[in-house]
Amino acid sequence: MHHIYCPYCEETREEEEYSYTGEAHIERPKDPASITDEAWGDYLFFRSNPRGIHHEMWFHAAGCRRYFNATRDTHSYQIHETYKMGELPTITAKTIAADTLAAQQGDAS
Amino acid sequence: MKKYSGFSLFKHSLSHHENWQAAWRSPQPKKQYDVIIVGGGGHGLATAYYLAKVHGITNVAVLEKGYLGGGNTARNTTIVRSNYLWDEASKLYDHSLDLWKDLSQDLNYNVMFSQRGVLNLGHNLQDMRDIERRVNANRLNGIDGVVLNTAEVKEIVPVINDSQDIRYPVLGASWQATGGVARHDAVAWGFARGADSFGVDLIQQCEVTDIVTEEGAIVGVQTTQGFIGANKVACVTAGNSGVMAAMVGLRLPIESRPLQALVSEPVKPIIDTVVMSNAVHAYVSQSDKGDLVIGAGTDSYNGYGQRGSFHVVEHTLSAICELFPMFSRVRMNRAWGGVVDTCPDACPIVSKTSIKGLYFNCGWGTGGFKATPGSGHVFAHTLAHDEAHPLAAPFSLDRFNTGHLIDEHGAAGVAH
Amino acid sequence: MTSVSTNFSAGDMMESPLHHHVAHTNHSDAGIVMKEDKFRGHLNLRGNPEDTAFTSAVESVLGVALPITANTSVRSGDTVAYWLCPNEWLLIVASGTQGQVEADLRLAVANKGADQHIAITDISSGQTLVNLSGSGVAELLQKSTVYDCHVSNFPVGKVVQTTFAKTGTTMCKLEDGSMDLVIRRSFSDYFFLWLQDASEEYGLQIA
Amino acid sequence: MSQVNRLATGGRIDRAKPMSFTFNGKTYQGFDGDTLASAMLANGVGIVGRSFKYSRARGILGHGAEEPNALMQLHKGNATVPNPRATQVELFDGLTATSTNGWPNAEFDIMQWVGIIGGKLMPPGFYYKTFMAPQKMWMTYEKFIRKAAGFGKLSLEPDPDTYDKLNVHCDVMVVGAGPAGLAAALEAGRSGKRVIIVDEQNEFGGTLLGSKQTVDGVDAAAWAEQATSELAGMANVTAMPRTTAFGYYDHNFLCALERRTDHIGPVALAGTRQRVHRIRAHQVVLATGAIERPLVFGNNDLPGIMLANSVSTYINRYAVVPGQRCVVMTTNDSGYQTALDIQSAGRTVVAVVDSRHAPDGRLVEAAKVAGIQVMAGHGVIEAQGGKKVTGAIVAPLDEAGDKVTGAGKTLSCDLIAVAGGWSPVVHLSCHTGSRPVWQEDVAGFVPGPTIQNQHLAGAVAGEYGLSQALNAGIQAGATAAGTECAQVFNCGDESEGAAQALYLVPHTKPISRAPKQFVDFQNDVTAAGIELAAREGFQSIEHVKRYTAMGFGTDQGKTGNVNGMAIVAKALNKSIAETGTTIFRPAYTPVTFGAIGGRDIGVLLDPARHTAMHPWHVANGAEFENVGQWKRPWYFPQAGETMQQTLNRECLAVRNSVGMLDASTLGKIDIQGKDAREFLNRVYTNAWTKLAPGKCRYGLMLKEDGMIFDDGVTACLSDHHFLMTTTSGGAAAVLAWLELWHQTEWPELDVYFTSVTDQWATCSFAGPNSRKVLEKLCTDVDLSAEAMKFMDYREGTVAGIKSRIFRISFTGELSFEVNVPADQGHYMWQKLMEAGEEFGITPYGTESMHVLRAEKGFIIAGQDTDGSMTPYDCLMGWAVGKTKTFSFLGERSFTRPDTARADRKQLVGLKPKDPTVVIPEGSQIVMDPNQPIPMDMMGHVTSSYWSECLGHGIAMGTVKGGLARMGETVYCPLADGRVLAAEICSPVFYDPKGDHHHD
Repeated sequence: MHHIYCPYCEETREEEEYSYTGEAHIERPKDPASITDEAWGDYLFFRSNPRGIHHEMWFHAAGCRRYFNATRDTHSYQIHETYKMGELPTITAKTIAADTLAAQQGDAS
Repeated sequence: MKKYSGFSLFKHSLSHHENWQAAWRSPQPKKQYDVIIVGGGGHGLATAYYLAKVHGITNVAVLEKGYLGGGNTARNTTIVRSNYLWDEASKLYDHSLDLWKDLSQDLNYNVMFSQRGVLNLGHNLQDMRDIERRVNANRLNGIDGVVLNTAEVKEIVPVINDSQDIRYPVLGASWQATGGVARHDAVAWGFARGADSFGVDLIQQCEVTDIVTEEGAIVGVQTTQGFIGANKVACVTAGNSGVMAAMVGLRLPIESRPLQALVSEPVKPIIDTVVMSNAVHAYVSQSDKGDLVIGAGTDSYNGYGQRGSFHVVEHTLSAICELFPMFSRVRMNRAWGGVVDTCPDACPIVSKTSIKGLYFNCGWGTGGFKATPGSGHVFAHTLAHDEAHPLAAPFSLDRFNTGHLIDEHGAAGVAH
Repeated sequence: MTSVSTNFSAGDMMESPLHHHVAHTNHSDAGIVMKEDKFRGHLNLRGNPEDTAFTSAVESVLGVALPITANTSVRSGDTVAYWLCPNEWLLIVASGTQGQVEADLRLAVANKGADQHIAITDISSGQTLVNLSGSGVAELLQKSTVYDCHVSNFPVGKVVQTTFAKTGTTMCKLEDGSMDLVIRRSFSDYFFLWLQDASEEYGLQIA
Repeated sequence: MSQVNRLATGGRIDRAKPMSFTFNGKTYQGFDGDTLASAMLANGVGIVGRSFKYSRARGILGHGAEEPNALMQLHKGNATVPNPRATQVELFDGLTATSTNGWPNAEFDIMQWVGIIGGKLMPPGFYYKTFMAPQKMWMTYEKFIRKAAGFGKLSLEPDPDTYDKLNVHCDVMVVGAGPAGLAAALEAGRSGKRVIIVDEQNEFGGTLLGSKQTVDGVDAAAWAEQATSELAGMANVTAMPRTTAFGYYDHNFLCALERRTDHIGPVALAGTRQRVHRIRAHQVVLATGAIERPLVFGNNDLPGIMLANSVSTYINRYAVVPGQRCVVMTTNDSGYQTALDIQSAGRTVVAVVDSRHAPDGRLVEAAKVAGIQVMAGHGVIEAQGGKKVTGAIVAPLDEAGDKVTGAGKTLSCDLIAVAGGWSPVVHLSCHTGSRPVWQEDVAGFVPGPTIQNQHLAGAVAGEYGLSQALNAGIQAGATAAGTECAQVFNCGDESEGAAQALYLVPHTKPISRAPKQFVDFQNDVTAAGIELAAREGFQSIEHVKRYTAMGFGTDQGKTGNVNGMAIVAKALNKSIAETGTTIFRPAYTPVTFGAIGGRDIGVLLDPARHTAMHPWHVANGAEFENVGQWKRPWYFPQAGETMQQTLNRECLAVRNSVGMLDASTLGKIDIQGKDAREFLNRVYTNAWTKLAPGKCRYGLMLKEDGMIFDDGVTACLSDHHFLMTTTSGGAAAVLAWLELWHQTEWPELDVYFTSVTDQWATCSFAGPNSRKVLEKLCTDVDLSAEAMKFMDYREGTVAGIKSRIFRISFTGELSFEVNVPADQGHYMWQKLMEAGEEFGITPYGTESMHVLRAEKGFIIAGQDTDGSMTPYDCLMGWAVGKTKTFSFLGERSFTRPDTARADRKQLVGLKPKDPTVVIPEGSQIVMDPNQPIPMDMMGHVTSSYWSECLGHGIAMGTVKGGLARMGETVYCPLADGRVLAAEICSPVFYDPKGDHHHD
């Protein structure tokens, strides 16, 4: 049962208020007519679906009715951050890997 | 392989069951195989079994990161049916149903396939139109099915709430008498034992960490037990398919979602058939142990956690109590989740890929268990011939680029 | 054809969403008191909160500044403004004045600058304002909404849009500790059925 | 019958409140404060049930949630509840219980002979190895197997009780009110934080209630009472006994079941029987304790063999000693406490049999001082007895506990108390995906690492001593509440001797030949069965679990799992840490379905949405159809009419005069902003740039895959203001869709969307006389055909109400829609009915609406389309703008190879060859009716009706390449054997030129 911070309502709210709306940062091709069927198919259906850090969209359906993004671990279900539409994540699989590495090195020293 | 029978049981009982042989070997991986199957679930094991049995390809390894049959095979509600809407899907599932009918004998392992019939309920006029459409399509494809009215449903399931004054009354149902349930673990173990008897190596606790290619062609896999070579690698990894694809830089039209199920405490038999309702998201049958086995809807988010959110279970159980008011006093014993690989058209992917020697069999979503023998059978053909089995051809990856989707949401829904 | 006329008295042109549930009580000391504040003017207002031309225009009409902090409200006499999202507010005004308020708002915004991107939508008939009070309200809300309505999390004046049973609501806490809820018209019969059921153990009075 | 095993004094029962109850038809007495189990034991009841597989006699093993045997059928009639454990049922006067298995009864069970004779043929997995031939016979075999299925029975009547839920929130949630939990809650409560503490039992205290220890010098039970009353006095603390936290979900969400009336009677007399608390906590303290492990030896399932800690609890808390002559078998010091308890209750302790060769703790010394015989380095290797234990065979063991090293002797006894060490209750900690880890020094699995805000206190973390638990509790409470605490408890319980880890007591015979050594009592899983599973290659602990059913019972392996896992590990030559544990899932203890469903049943299952005119429809006898959540009038039957007669009447009224439909359910979205047109251009297939104010246009909305998603008419109210309508079921999805594109892709467009579905009530009246009806009520709009054309929109006054008037038609007739604020919808409907009376205005429902639109060939999105139809497939290429500059949603998909195929399924009209026939909707279409099965299906019938005005059946359907097949004959083979022929035609059956609606 996720507990999700809505960056517009500025509060953490229950999962029941939200609906999940898929992978974030998939931009609509600027000129659909000029791209191949394959590229169009990729845009329509193909997803990264990682086991781990995922950037995804949620819709605050029962709240402010804003879409926003979340960086969530699809295995632990930990939500690392939520951020507004148009913004970029500050936490990614890469930054987490770097943090983990740094922590390990810290332990070692 | 020593044959199982009532006689063998009796014989072994005389020696206190001390002399049973292992159902399968636990071999060390060889350096090189003809085919590596990644994923030791029901589909992967069935693929190995049919590769060996039908195509004579036995230099095969099944690599399983955990234990055999430990993923969705172990977690589903075991429903078997073939009453899908579209020709492509119904023919594939019916092929599977045909294999189910003789599977215990074929494997010399009782998979307890029990054709106790499957009801798909309709609760509004559009449901009933869809049911008519689907059953008619099934009938003309030679798949059994009839449309029942409320009274006929009540006759088959006397405990169902047939009141027409409830929020979503039962208006009727489709009935596939040849559908039913099977013992999920036995299916995995039966295929495992069968494949092993042909010489297939079943290697557990062996996680594939990378798929190795050279010049666009498969050369093997990197695993927690070292590198293992093969020119053909078949990924049958269900919810983890996206993870496998990412190893070679591919994306799939798949999202992995939690799907929850639950069982009640065992009670004396009260319901003989499988009852499914897409409209209110509730599916129930009763096991031979007496548990009410109930499937819920998928959670909406991507999740590999093998668990979902409580409100999904709440939703399902309120629907169950509405359909079966006397179930209200029974108690939920255990709830769990699986990771289902859902496709945009609720149909599987049984396909070659852009990388030579790399194959995927995935995307079975919420309904993969029923397809286990059929999926393995057609996929083995695809692997053996490097060309899709005719029944598998419509399920290639390129349908997502051509637009030739086979939209089974109506029939598959969140159905199991 | 002859149709059955349903319960209209002459001149009774208006029916609020909870019209059919007349005042009564099922308990001498009811723990829940429900009062529908009928026919208030409800206006949905959209605009850019960072545009002072817009906010000052609105303030000039309402007499109070729009709440721009999340989940808050401002109140002045019969007028209350709820924050709904960073560019959306619900204005609840005196019954029958919504047309005038809308016109005034449009005029005020236009006067401040021609390019204002705003929207005002009259939704007075589409929803209703319901007040719940009484000793059982806190627990009734626990039965009905996933949001934490405890006083430590829900001070007076706070506005929250959330779930109410299987429908949604916008809630605002009043000075007297009671809760105002905005309920959509088409869900109002369901709302009432739920309320009746959930308040059974406390007693329900329709004021 | 007197309570033979009841002590005269002591315990937490109220001897002044005797209660009678029946078990298996016999009446007994107990006291207030008893559980059903303690009362049965007080009365000397031995056999409480039969085991699942072998039908062996079973007695009570434990005293709480761990009990595997004493499953009851409680109460009668519609109140009956299958399978609760007698150890968790509070006694009340008049309670009735029976065993769930055994025929004719549990005492003299016929099935036991099947177990005795057939047991050898039923090792784990025997099902898989037989009953295969012939395959068809499996269903027959299964019929007999199913006869033995299940424990208790369900009533066939509906549940008389109700259940509800509360959503609760807190800073600190404490699970378990034993010593650690109480200490944690006290500390957190004193900090002023919002605290919830729950415990499954009827009173707080846990092990303190059955203990003779002291806390800071105070009697343990008295300390528990003090702590409980201090908590009760804190306004910020919610303390809930009889409440089981059964599930721990992500982000610190827990579910707890409160049993509100089960201790009072079979059915709640007022209020709800049970309540689920849905708890969102900031911090969670798990103080769930530990469960004592039984010992695995031959015939260890005989009635009279009980957990030692349970024996102590029965003595100290319930004043019941369940035996006269007792042997205690232990692997650690705690068994000595039980021996002391038995002795001080005045019964005989035959011996304490300790597997350790040199036990030396405080309690060991105390037992010796008390004169109790201690047999160190020994084990009970086998129990003797039939329906009850009569003796224990005790033999010397080697130091490791692996082998019997000498001759055994039989100790006569009627009770064997077993103390096999402790298993922390890690269940809840597993629910969020954390794996327990084996901790050698506590000889148990403890909760593993987690990302939840979770704190552990007491025995759950392997801190078994009382002082340890209290001190861990108070620290956990402080940490969870963010405070600091210096308080330290002292219970004088240091100096315990080291425990021995003994998971299987060896026998003189090998496991496979020894008398059955039970591991999981409920599912009859034996050590031999586990060994066999390992032998057969089931080496993963999950495989063993699944092959043997270990841990699959209603107790989820609370007593048996660790012993079983250790036996597996040993069989595989691995450590327990290596083989690991299975994972526990919710629910900790079983939870009533009804409680999880809560109040969302019956009329509250799903909201029924009503329009403003709903009361009128009800009063006028409408039959209703569910459309999404809406209740829409389906048809308005009059006395004596069949449904078809009603439809004929309704349709003819529209065609010949005037009829009226409540169209309020259509979704309505108010769109404002200077870029509204551009936005519409992007989301609709057609062009909106030139639509003038006062005009309406039909629009098709596609998903990006090019398939029809929704449709509706949008009116231009002013240059920057539009009103969009959607299908009744699609409104929310369409609004979310518009917001999605606006918020994520095109935020630069100045446009706002607001739902006004509920704001406007819509009276749609159609027919040649519709203008006349409107003219009677509307005087400020020129409604003439010239002034207000088809697809025009006006604002005006109707019946004195400011209205929005649309001249649009879904019937093919002259038609108007009057939208008024919904407060006035009911009034407007009545006024229009009055005005139309002279024309015979006829209310009609969705079914006639479907017929009328089908006569005109208009589609219903969702009925004639199914998510696989493009506009072109529906012959609606006219609604696709070919020259729009922006590539509207879905356009690109048209040119995909499959979407561009000419032989796609296309929507066409179907005219039955036999004019009297109505082809059933959902019929499949073939070209050759004589083709053998499987037939080539060309499409299907999507809509089909009797058209009274045309005098024949009409249908629409999809046909592959249907457009090029006009005039061809197709066939619908029906299930009843009939084959209906139809001609492919234009779907516009009525008024193809459109004269009527343009009038």
